[in-house]
Amino acid sequence: MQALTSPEVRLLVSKEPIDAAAECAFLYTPEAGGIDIFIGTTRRFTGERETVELVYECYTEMALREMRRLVDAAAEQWPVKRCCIVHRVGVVPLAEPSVFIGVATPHRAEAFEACRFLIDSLKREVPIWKYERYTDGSGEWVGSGMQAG
Amino acid sequence: MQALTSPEVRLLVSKEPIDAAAECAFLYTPEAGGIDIFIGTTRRFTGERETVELVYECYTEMALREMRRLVDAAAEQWPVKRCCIVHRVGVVPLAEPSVFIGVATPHRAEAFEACRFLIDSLKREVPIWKYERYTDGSGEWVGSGMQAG
Amino acid sequence: MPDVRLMLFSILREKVGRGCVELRLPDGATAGDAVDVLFHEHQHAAPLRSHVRIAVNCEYADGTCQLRDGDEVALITPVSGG
Amino acid sequence: MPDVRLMLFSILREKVGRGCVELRLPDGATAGDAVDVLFHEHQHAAPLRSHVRIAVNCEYADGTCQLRDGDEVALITPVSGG
Repeated sequence: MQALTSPEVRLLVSKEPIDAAAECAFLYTPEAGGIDIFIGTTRRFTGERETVELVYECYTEMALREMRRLVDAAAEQWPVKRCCIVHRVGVVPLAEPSVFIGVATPHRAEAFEACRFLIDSLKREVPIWKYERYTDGSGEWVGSGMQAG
Repeated sequence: MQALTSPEVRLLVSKEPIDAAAECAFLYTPEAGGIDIFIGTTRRFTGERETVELVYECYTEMALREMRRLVDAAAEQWPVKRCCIVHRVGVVPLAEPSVFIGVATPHRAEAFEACRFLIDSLKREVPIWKYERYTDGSGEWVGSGMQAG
Repeated sequence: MPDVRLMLFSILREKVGRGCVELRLPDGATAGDAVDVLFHEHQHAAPLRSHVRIAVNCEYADGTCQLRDGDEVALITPVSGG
Repeated sequence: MPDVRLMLFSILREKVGRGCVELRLPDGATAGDAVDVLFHEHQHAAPLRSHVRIAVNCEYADGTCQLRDGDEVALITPVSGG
């Protein structure tokens, strides 16, 4: 597990299952009235293809710095009082969360906007890669444009 | 505690603190890849006014039916795989959650939209009332247009 | 002569001093009639009248909704959950 | 003559067979030069070349970024976290 934490921001990359209760507890603060959370989970079907599990690889040192940069960018646009980004790495079985992003702000509109910004930006910028294992024995690094192997 | 539950929908009105971990666990399903959650918490300051605590009153039987109606409306617009709405009643101290709304859908955009729809609609339609107690000893039924007493 | 129950909440419950009022209404009475009776008896609550939505048997309803024996009529002042 | 470390991940790590490659580069070499060396030695990975973003010492950088001894150069193929 590697982490970058402060009283307001909690960034974590870990092989352990994500502890939603701990993240929620971190987000609760009397300064905020609205919290928005995005959780990404492993979905079984993508069209006809059936997924067995996902495997995430991470350039952890850079990923934590990029996450911090994104949180700073969010805090410039919205009054972010608490923020956490947790990404699980290694195998993530079906229905389990791979990512948990939470933002606490005074009012709800800001929380929704900042959370959406963070997950969209994370998917574009943070150096984490998803390998999808299918039930037919095949697999691929998602979005790499090449077959694995 | 009163509840309306099915395998996909969980609606709850309770005096107990909201158990975020239990709600998240309910939302995890291999049919979904994205979960959006909104949590409303008791904020200390509104402008200059300092809040001690909130007290929620609920017309529970109708509230659960209204919540069900809103979930059905969301499910007509978005592919909702799991949905929960939990509202705490009675005293909700500072920083603690009063409402937890979670939506699990195949992709993230749908989850954000459905969750936003649900909290916005809940605040307009569901018969729950918030009494705000201030540190100066005063209090009010929020949005009622009249002083309490 | 339907017997109905009025349900009151939040500020209206406080102004009236009770959360529940039993009423016997004339035949053909509507939900709006029931609300009129309440505000006639509790004039200090009158400023709330125009803000009230009516629900009959746990569903939002029109003031013209005709009441039947045993109906539950809720007076919903502006809600503020969340 | 800067000694640098190339960091490889996901499909590129698999194609090259390693997650880390040590390189000694001529003075004045850029991040782009380091990437060229790698793809020159691993031509079967060439289709990935145009998709790679470069990071130097954990920050996205331009290919023209001049390298110094001890720099860590990461080849970031399209990311897919979340």
